[in-house]
Amino acid sequence: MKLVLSEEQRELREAVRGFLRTASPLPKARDGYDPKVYARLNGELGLSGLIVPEEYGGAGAGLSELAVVLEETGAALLPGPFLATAFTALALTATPDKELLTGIAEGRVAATLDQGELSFDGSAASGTLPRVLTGMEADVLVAPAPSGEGGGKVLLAVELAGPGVRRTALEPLDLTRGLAEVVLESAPARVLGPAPQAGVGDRLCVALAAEQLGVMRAALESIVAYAKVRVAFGRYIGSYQGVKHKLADMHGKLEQAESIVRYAAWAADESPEELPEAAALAQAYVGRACFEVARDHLLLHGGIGYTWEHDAHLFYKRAKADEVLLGPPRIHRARLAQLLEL
Amino acid sequence: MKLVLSEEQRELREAVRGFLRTASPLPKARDGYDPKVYARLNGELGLSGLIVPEEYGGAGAGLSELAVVLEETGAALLPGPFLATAFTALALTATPDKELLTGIAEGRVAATLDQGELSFDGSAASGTLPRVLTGMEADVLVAPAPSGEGGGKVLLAVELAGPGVRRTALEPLDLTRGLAEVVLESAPARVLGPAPQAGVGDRLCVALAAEQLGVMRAALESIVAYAKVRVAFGRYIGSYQGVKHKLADMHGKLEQAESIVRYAAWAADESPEELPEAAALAQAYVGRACFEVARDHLLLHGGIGYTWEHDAHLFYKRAKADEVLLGPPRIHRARLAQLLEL
Amino acid sequence: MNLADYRRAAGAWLRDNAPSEDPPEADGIARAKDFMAKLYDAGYSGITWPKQWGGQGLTQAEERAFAEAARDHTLPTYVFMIGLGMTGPTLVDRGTDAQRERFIRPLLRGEEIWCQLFSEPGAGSDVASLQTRAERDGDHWIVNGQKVWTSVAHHADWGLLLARTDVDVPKHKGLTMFVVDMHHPGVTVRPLKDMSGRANFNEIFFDNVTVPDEHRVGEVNDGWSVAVTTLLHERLSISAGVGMGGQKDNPASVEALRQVVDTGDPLVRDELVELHIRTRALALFNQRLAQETRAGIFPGARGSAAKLLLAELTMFQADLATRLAGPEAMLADHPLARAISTAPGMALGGGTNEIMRNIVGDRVLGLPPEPRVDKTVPFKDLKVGTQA
Amino acid sequence: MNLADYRRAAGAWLRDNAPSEDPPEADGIARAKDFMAKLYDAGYSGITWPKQWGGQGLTQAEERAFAEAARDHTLPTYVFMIGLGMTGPTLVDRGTDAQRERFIRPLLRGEEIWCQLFSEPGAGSDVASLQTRAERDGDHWIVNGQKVWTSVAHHADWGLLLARTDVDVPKHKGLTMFVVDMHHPGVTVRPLKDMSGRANFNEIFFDNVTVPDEHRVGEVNDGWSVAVTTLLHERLSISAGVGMGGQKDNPASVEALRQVVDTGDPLVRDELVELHIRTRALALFNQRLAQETRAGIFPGARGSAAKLLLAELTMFQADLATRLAGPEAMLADHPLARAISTAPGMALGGGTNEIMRNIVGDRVLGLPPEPRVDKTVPFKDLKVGTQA
Repeated sequence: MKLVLSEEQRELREAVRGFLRTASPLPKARDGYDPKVYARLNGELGLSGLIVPEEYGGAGAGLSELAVVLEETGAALLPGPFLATAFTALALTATPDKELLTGIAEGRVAATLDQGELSFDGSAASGTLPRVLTGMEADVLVAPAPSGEGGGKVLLAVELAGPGVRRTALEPLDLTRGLAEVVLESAPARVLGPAPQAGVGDRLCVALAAEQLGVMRAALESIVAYAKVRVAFGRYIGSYQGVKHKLADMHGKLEQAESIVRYAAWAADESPEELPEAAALAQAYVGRACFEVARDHLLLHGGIGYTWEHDAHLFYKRAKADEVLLGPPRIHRARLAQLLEL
Repeated sequence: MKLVLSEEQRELREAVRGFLRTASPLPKARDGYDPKVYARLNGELGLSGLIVPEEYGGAGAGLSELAVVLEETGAALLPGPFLATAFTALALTATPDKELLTGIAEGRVAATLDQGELSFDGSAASGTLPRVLTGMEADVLVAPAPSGEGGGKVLLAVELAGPGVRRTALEPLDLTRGLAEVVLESAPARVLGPAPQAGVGDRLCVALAAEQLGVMRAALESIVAYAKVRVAFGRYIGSYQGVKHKLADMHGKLEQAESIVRYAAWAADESPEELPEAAALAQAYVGRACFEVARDHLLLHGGIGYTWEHDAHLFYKRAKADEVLLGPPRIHRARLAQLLEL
Repeated sequence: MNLADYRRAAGAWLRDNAPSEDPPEADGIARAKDFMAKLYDAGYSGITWPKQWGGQGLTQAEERAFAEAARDHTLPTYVFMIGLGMTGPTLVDRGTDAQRERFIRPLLRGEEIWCQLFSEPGAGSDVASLQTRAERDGDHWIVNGQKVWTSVAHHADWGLLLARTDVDVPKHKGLTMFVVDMHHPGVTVRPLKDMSGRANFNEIFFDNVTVPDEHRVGEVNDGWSVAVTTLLHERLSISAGVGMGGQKDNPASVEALRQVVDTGDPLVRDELVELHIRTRALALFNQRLAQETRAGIFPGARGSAAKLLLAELTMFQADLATRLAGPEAMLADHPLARAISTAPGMALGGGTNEIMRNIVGDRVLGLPPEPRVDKTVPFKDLKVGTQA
Repeated sequence: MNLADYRRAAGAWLRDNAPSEDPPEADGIARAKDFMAKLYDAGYSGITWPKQWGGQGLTQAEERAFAEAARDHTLPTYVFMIGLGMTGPTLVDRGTDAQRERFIRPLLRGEEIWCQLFSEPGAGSDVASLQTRAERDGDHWIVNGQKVWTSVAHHADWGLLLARTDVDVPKHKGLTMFVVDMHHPGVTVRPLKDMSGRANFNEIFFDNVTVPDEHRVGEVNDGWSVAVTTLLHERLSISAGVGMGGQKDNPASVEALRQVVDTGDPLVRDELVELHIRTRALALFNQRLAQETRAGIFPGARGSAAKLLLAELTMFQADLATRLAGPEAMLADHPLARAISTAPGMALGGGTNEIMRNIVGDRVLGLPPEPRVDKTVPFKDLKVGTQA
């Protein structure tokens, strides 16, 4: 089991962190998706191809490396289709498609994966997907449809800028990441292959937990920094045990969350039989911990944290949106009960 | 709805509190049951007859008054069969028995109620009851048995000092209240009447919650007093927010617990249709809150609270024993779900 | 007239005169003012306030009777709440006769709207560390500075302003209270959006705003004691309101949630049970406080425990409800997304949870105070606001 | 010998020599001493300690290799833990050569048992406020006072004693460290029962106990700096042990509970899931700390976060387990009743949860310290212990 970052992983982290610090500081995250930043992320840092196999032009790295990156994009609340594209690439590890993977690896294609089932007539897809992650920003939608043979399912790819597609931007709780309603009416669609049976959902859980780890780390750093400069009654508020002890508890959650994310990413890469439990654990623990830390970081800011101008609510809302992104959190607990054979 | 004590109820509280302060201080509670204190409680204060109807020589008071008394016996961790006798008297409100009620009202008879089912041949009872509350101290056991007719049940009374009864004192977690294994082998038994169908269990829930309210109040008072005299790093520990804020949260639990106990006792006396939900609420909230307060009161005492000599563990163990006395706490939550028709 | 008759009469008047629905936002203020005038003329505004200044000179008993009758209606009195609950009572207690004469009656009749100007960006929980200056200039004062978290300021005619008049003494000793004309040049009101995107309060900037000395409330440098009066009235009106709203319109209540979640799942049922338990526990505590108040037992700082519990419950239930709802709650206009976006407000308005715990610890449990480092230092040497 | 060989050899030696089961209490000490002597003679006691004083002079790597081999055995080394983990390392760091010569080898060979004498009834978390006095009398010191929470003192030959030697200076500046002979007349050891009824520690009374000045460790009035060394070693040995025991013999573990509770009830299953989540979260954190340590990243105060989490988990799981068990847990000899009776010990030994949170806040997060009122006052004027 590997719970400590390697030298290379630490370098990757520093590179992404350094890039985002200047390219996408928080005030910019409020303005939403910036295609130029996304292009540089993929161009200069090659991140969209990170987990794409080398045969498709990617770096062939594992979920452990992707987790390092997602922690940083999470901490920066980076808007745009990075997570959705990573989700799609994870789905395509089980259903590899040269055209799409190559496009993702080269940074040409932003994709989004949705679990909502489409209908498919052999060449065109129809259906309504009510909340597609970064649906306005993505170029390609990947979603399942019945294969028509023996009750199986296939994965379809649909060009979102193509005919038969109607997209409506929705107002998301989380200002820093878009959602769209996507209505397909006989939109040309391409079969990528059979829909993956298992494992992809687990990988999404781990990837999301890595982002959540970044969100909670940045939220904790923000309130710790504030507690060192904000004065009330003649003392820094961080010197009051009422604040200090809460922050210490938040730190304990962060330490445990990081340990779980490292473990689950390692399991995805190296120990597939441990992955299902590790993935459910990651969502069950990290999802909750992330919201709790983001909540307390906001509350401890006092009145200023309640204002629109302050960044605290951006973390709080991202944490809440992430907590429910893959379904009501109880499904991860139910999965754990099942995997533990309780 | 009546949530505030009446003048008479406040006087009753002061009388019981004053009596117990001198007759049964905490160092004495460690030594276990003192029949002389129990006799005075029933004699001078007439408490065993408090809820016995007037026609059987009691005061005919309600559960609201009993709750006031149980809060005080709980706060004093009074050892002995007071609670068990009160439980029995509550059961007998549905199955009145002149002999037993008169004996209880006069303070001659200490009784205990058990839910374990006995076998009964028409004149003698047999069976093993593994954990009878104050089974060594009680004179009479009341427990259900099949009536033999149509699947109904009857309530039996068994003289515990009589033939066919073997009692073994058990070592209880809660030092201040005894438990006994009671084995009946053809012990002479008397039918009191049909076992009550409903409502008795709810009344036991409310009575126990009143005791728990007293336990948590006394535990909170104890740690608040300590926080005002104990010094660490040159300051009273109660001046540290780490301690102060915990105590404030404990106070909030106490306020809510008291409100629920008053409400549930009022419902038992005045609004029977509200009783089931109020009783389940009382155990679900007050049982948990009592243990949490007792736990934190012990932990906040620091090392001294971990010693045998200190009283903190007496409250902690009583709180835990009370929490499970009427069954695993989840049964009260399950009952609430059912009553709310969720 | 006995109390029952009083209540009946109030009920009858309200049935005839209370508006049947919320007026449209646009002419809300005009209609609210009309209603207040009618209310005043009927003798139901300022029920316990002194007759001499325009009140009815009656007792808490009549006020309570009217409040009970009013519970069946939604009265458009929101913009008058600061005046009626805080600044008006302060003037009654601490103002000059001239001030009372000038301000109380228009306030009670709804002719003039008030706001309260205490908090600043660097002085929230710790109001006494505020930095807005008032400097004497003959029989006037010149005010410069910034206030924040000011409700209804964009409608206000007058504001009760706490300002620093001496920086060479400890922070509590150099403050003075004023009534400031909100229409005066140099007063800028900027709406401040809260995290849910709504503009529920304002920032106010003072740029050389002149205040006549006759609008000073209390002695020079004795403003803190006046502010304590105001804050006491604020706390009373908050604690009276705590739990009042109830769960009726709350999309995260057990009643609302049971309509939309899968109660066939035992775990979901148990979550609703937990919410029911906490909701009932706090509701019963609030009812007990109300019954005690009616019985003459003043809740005092115990109201802060109720406020703390309400803040925690509000957060707990919005959080729980969004988890039950799942991905639907990711859309901003979902009722539960709105609930989670406004939930922190209950903790951050009227004193943070930490301040509430201090109050309960100090005043209810009588615990020893935190050692204070800010009570003896001259203000100019004191650390305040946000600094390294 | 390379590390793998070292580990193999240690494993082989332990298979041949480690006792197969716990010895009966009565001759436990004698057999423990026999085992330590064998362990020492085989070169496995004091692996990293200097050769000069009787250690093996090897590195952390060998010590870790031995610890891994030892994980399969239960070694009877409990009574030597204070000596090996705290007082011995303190003497190595801060003792005189004569003290090291006299004490280290017998300690490593298990001939002499040590205890640590810091805490007092009035000085627990705040050790530096202790009141036990040592007064100079020529080339001796006379000790009077009382210590508490002393593990293994009833078996101890020597104790490391922190005593006050000057009351006219601030509390940290008037302390001196000594080695005291536990067999000296005037030393009374009284077993102290913990709340579970077991005598796991002792109170020690000193009544005119003489200590030669050559048994002083460090300079006069410099005892606090020596104590900091000891406490550092204590914290290291605690944080190394944190999570080590694991959940194997814990009656409140998920594995134990699933055998005895009704997992057909979805709510019970979900409780076990919650316990699993918390247990795994902490276990993985401990494993990460261990991996970091191996990689040369010293955990430092982060170990206090792990200790805090372990204390909370221990209480959470005993509490949860007794709730699941129901009325059976009312009997003292039920495994879960024992679990709930000992659960607070994890929070109260080695620093309360509040102290741990202070450490994490101050040293891990770098938060500003609490203002200190006890650092400059002469000890005789300082409030300590329990007083009104």
